[in-house]
Amino acid sequence: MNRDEYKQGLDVHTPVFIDGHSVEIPVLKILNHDGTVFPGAELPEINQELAVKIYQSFVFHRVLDERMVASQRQGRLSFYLTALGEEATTIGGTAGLKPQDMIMAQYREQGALIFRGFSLENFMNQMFSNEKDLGKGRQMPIHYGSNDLNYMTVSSPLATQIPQASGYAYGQKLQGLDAVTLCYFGEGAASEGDFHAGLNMAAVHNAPVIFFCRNNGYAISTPSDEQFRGNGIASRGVGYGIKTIRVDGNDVLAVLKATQVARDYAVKEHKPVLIEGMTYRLGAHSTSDDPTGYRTREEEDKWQKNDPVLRMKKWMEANNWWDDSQENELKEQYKEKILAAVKVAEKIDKPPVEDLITDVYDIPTPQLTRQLNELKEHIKKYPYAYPFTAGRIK
Amino acid sequence: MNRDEYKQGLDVHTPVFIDGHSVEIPVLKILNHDGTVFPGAELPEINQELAVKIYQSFVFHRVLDERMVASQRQGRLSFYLTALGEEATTIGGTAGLKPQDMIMAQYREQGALIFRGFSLENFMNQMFSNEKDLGKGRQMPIHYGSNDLNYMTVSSPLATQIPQASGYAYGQKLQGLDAVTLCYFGEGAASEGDFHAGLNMAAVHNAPVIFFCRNNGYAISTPSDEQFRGNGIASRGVGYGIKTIRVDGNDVLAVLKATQVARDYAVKEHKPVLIEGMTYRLGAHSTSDDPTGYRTREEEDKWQKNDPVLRMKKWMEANNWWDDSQENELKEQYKEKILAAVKVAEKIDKPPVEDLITDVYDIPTPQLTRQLNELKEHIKKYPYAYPFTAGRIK
Amino acid sequence: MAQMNLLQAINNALDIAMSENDRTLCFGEDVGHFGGVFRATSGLQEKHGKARCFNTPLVEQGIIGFANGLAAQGSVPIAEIQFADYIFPAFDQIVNETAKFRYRSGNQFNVGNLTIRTPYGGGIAGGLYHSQSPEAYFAHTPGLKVVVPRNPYQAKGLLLAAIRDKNPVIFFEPKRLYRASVGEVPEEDYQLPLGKAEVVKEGKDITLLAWGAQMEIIEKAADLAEKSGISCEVIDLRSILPWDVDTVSASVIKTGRLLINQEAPLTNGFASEIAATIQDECFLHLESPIERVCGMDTPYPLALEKEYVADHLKVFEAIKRSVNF
Amino acid sequence: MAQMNLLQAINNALDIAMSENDRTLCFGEDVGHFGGVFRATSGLQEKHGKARCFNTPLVEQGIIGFANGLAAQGSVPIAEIQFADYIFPAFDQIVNETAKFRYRSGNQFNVGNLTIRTPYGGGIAGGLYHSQSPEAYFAHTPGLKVVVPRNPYQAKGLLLAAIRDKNPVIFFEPKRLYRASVGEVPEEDYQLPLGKAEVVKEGKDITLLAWGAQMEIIEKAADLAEKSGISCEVIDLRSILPWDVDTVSASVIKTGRLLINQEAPLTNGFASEIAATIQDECFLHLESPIERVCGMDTPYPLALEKEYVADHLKVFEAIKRSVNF
Ligand SMILES: Cc1ncc(C[n+]2csc(CCOP(=O)(O)OP(=O)(O)O)c2C)c(N)n1
Ligand SMILES: Cc1ncc(C[n+]2csc(CCOP(=O)(O)OP(=O)(O)O)c2C)c(N)n1
Ligand SMILES: [Mg+2]
Ligand SMILES: [Mg+2]
Repeated sequence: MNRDEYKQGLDVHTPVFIDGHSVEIPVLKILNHDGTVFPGAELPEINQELAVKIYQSFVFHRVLDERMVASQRQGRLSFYLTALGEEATTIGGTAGLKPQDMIMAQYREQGALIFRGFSLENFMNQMFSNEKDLGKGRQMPIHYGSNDLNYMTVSSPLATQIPQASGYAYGQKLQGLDAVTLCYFGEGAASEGDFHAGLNMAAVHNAPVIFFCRNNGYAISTPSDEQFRGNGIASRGVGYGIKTIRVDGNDVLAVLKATQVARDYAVKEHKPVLIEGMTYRLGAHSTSDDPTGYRTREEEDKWQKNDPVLRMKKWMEANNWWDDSQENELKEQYKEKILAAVKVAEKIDKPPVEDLITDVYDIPTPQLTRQLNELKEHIKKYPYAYPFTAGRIK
Repeated sequence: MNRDEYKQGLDVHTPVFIDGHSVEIPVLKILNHDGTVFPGAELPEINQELAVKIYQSFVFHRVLDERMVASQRQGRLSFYLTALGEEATTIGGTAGLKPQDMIMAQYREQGALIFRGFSLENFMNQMFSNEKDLGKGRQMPIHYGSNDLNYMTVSSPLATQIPQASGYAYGQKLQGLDAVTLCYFGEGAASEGDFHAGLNMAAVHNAPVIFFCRNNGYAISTPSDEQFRGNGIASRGVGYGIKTIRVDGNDVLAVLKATQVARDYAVKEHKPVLIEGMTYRLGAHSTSDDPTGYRTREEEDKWQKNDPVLRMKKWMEANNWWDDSQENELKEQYKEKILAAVKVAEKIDKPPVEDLITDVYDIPTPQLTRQLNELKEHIKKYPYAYPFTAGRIK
Repeated sequence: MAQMNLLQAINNALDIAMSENDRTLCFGEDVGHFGGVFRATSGLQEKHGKARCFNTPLVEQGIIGFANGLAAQGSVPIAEIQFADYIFPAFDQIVNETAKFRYRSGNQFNVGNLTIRTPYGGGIAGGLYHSQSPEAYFAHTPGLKVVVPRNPYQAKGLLLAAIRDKNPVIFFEPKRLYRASVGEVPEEDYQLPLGKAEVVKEGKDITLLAWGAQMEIIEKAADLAEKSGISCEVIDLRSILPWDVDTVSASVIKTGRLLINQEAPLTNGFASEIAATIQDECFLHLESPIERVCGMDTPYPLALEKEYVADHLKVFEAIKRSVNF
Repeated sequence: MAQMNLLQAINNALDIAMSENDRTLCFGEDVGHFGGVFRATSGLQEKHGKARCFNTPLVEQGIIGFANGLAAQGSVPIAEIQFADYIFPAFDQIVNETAKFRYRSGNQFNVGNLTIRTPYGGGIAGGLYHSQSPEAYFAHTPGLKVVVPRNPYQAKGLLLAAIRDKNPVIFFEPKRLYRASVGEVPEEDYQLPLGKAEVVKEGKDITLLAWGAQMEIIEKAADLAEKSGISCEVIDLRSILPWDVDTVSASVIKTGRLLINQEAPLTNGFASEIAATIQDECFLHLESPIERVCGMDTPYPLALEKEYVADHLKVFEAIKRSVNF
């Protein structure tokens, strides 16, 4: 916005304050809780095939989350993190993209990878940090990444991916690609300085990036009313001069629609869009967390009734695209596959000792090579102390 | 804002985006260019005494800036920075406070110190970094600070004072003081992550801080339309849920009014306020800068006509509170005093060598004491190389 | 005396500090009602109120900025950074602001009341973002004090000293010992001195020096060495900044050998500073090169954590190398 | 060959890089039309367009975050931080992101194309916030390369190498030499190697080591020493990370003595790392303690800059101390 333009606000001669109430933020809703489409609603581009793909992704996601939490409880896995209740934001959002679009996620977006077809083996190898992990066993479980699927490797420091997404998208634009970057983050992460940096830079440099805030009400134990006092995250988009839309994040068709429209706009206008998906983190923050200490059962129950998967299912059934027997069969199938995959992955070797020093630089420095050689000599002296690697050192 | 509250936005079933146009930001104006008060305008609390004090501060400010730039040109001073054209934001803002209110400034707010009565000697000793400088000659010219006057020492890294101001104000509130913190910053500095952090934290923790953005159109060479795309800085206040007001920053009565009202609100409600003062940096960024390379003469001329000092003068004259002869006499007087003060300050010794290590900690560490002793021995060997201190080492 | 783990000792110190001075505050991400993700601030909000113990928004630069402001105002902020790996967004507030606040104002203002607490270090299968030991990043910053306790007793005494010290202190808590390290801790108030190392065990052939969680590593290595007939003097540095050159020098002058064990990567870690200083201070007394046994020069790994870490076996080998030089 | 000052050499290198590859971008605060506050990017926007050379908003964490994203995407970003003193807001993006990007993804993604340029150092009456030399803060961070040129010829060759290197490089430019250092620079393209020190002058009694603007200090001190009959070998380290241990060791084995001169404060500066490594590598060859002549352990002063700095006289005294040990 040009300086002269915004200066042409109304003149007043007594103090008039503006505040959160000065901006009305509509919420896009397409699917009603009973699975019917709201009268007058504009459906997203969707056909039976896409609908089934989305729904199957939901089913897989739920089974995966459930099985992995169980594995963690059994002590087979060190850590896991479910996305229970907010699957529509990630699966619906990804369904609104093209495969060449880059996704830069926070960590609770396994739905995006599921939709894009990340293999079960890839999931497992990452979580069991074995030598087949694409990330070479270097990050905690759930820090997935896939170059093939244009899904940037997740990094734990929150919000760092937000300005990165702006830069990534700017690069896509300069190359003239038909591609955008979609950047996921939580309403908690949106408090970081990097959020401010990323949104402002995208606005100023006209980067085709879709910022997608999963506003799920909590950042670990911190409820969103101790996180900010504005009207959600959407109200901030206004301040950056970014086109902004709030959607019911548990309405997968609304999420899909918003993302499709946002993508269109971002590609054509080379400008960013902010989507705020209103949802709820139904589960614990992670397997290290227990939410009973900081929120009520009633609150959880309320949101339990607002299940995005169930809502879509009703719509699918009304369309005769889905039924219970299909669902049960699929669930069983996924469950078995996942159990089998866990068993395979947990037996695969840890990465070789050489992987300690690779990828720090493109080529290990002399110092690193020396440190590795010293380590190998050491391991040979004490093989019993380093059972994962001792047997494989030449 | 509570989560349930903001969720009750309008439901829509086709995508509706909000953007910069969704929020109308009125501009508070009290004094017209001809020095008359706008019909219906609510005057701030002001009497002749305060008006004269404000106006005299303006005059002093202009003479000081003019003389110090000249001193810099003559090579007597290493660096200076004027506030030409935006004096109403700092003098008017400070006039709206009480003496016990803390001011945390950026660097272009000498007007605040002038209004609060920082002595000419203190200004000079800082700029000439001599041993009488309250800051002990450690910072570049214009980095003033005064504990007595509740003016926090200026620090060059931009925006760092913003979250600090939130914390300072929170402390004032906890102590139950009748005091607020006023935090000045430029529209450029508002791009920093610390701006986001500071405003959000003040909102969440209900800190009585007045954020005062001097939107003067430039950050060194960068015009504000390459700095952000929102509707100025005020539009961001909405996103934080902070009461926000935009004022004509060249209308000292509007600035005074806004600050008085903001202070009242902040003290009573224990909540932050954001004021955006729309103004223009008429001079160069600093004596190291030359703006002819990045902006037009026409633009400068336009703003030259919007002089805050002249506007107030017309009002003062209409009230019979001021006339030209008073002004000329005062200017001459200030000029002489300043010239004399420069001559005194530049002859005062540099700080003693001991001040190299004081104030790093409350008490110098053994390492620092040793480093100082070694340095003194060294200086004794080569006194000619360290003329400022050699003569004074015992 | 009571049996406490390291978390309880810290919680107890915080409680004492908040009880004695109602201007003392504890805050950070999830620090309030929940008591912090490690529960170090458990119960403090209930006891001292929401105004003095609270959750902050998720913004480390804001937490420290806010804390700097509070400290300048005369309050006594104790800010928690949830993991030391996440202290970097606050780096500017710490290095450019906290550390230089008193100096740049000519002592007109200061943030000496500030304490920053943060869990650091590996050994918890945390990978590269839940395992870092960033003390060296701060050790190059005059104006800060940096402290690392090794057990519950040390933690309580050093933390109380840090909170009351008139300089800003970063207090790194060895998170792998939070529950693992248990010991006798006086229930009453006490302080341990900042800037002073502690000789934990006397010996004559070599000085072993570490801090925080690595203390148990060098103690274990010392035991191994003793079995081979090597007598080790074991020192806990405790304070990284300012550090106790005299105690370390005196020991090295006696033993003629120094080994420093550090969890962080080798290059430009704090062990480098110690080695550089001691080779100067004790040049004529050193019988072998100063050994640094450190993390490798890579990010902290996950699957290969065991191989990566500067464990007691690597220390033991280095002891033999030094003694047999 | 042409006479260029250090700024012109840098500008020339940037122009070559932008001309050879249209995915190369230069950006930062005031970098666009204005050409940067020091004018290092002067003319680049006019020549290469606004899309490739532009002003950014005033947010260092954003500049580097944006640059990380561009680099990951395959563009070649050259980001400017206006003063090295203002690099700290970007510390998290550099230390947690840039440095670990390739490693954490198992080489699926990398930001090797990134170069960060920033003016550093004192001697310009800039006080504590326009004088810092923060190279040591980055030297503790595996995954980064850190380079400091000493003159226009070095600056052009090293900057071109940094831009083309497949790893992220922080390029510290000695701002007090921007206009003061003038020399012959080839107009055509050339590169100088990263990770390699240069023996600037051979000698036999003592090795003097520095980097960047301090090179002229040790050369001046070497001249003084030569007059007293002390023969100095003078080495420019050039790369801080990774650093050339071999060249330095070989020299110290020859001379038996080492002095390191560093602009930054003493404690935990990069001189500490060098001293720690060399006392180990060259233990039996060292005839005196390794000398570190550095800034004092305080923020950088203003009025007393002359007293504070590690000047040639302090170096000269340390040379004599070392030789007469
Ligand atoms: C910079 C940083 N600070 C703190 C953390 C620790 N942390 C991990 S997740 C989390 C909460 C994030 O909440 P939100 O962004 O709302 O995402 P959600 O978990 O709800 O999906 C915190 C504080 C971190 N990973 N990075
Ligand atoms: C963190 C940081 N980055 C960069 C700078 C260099 N710098 C000094 S002033 C300035 C422009 C500030 O503009 P604005 O905030 O609009 O204030 P104005 O000069 O207009 O009063 C810049 C970039 C700095 N001091 N600190
Ligand atoms: Mg959340
Ligand atoms: Mg400005």
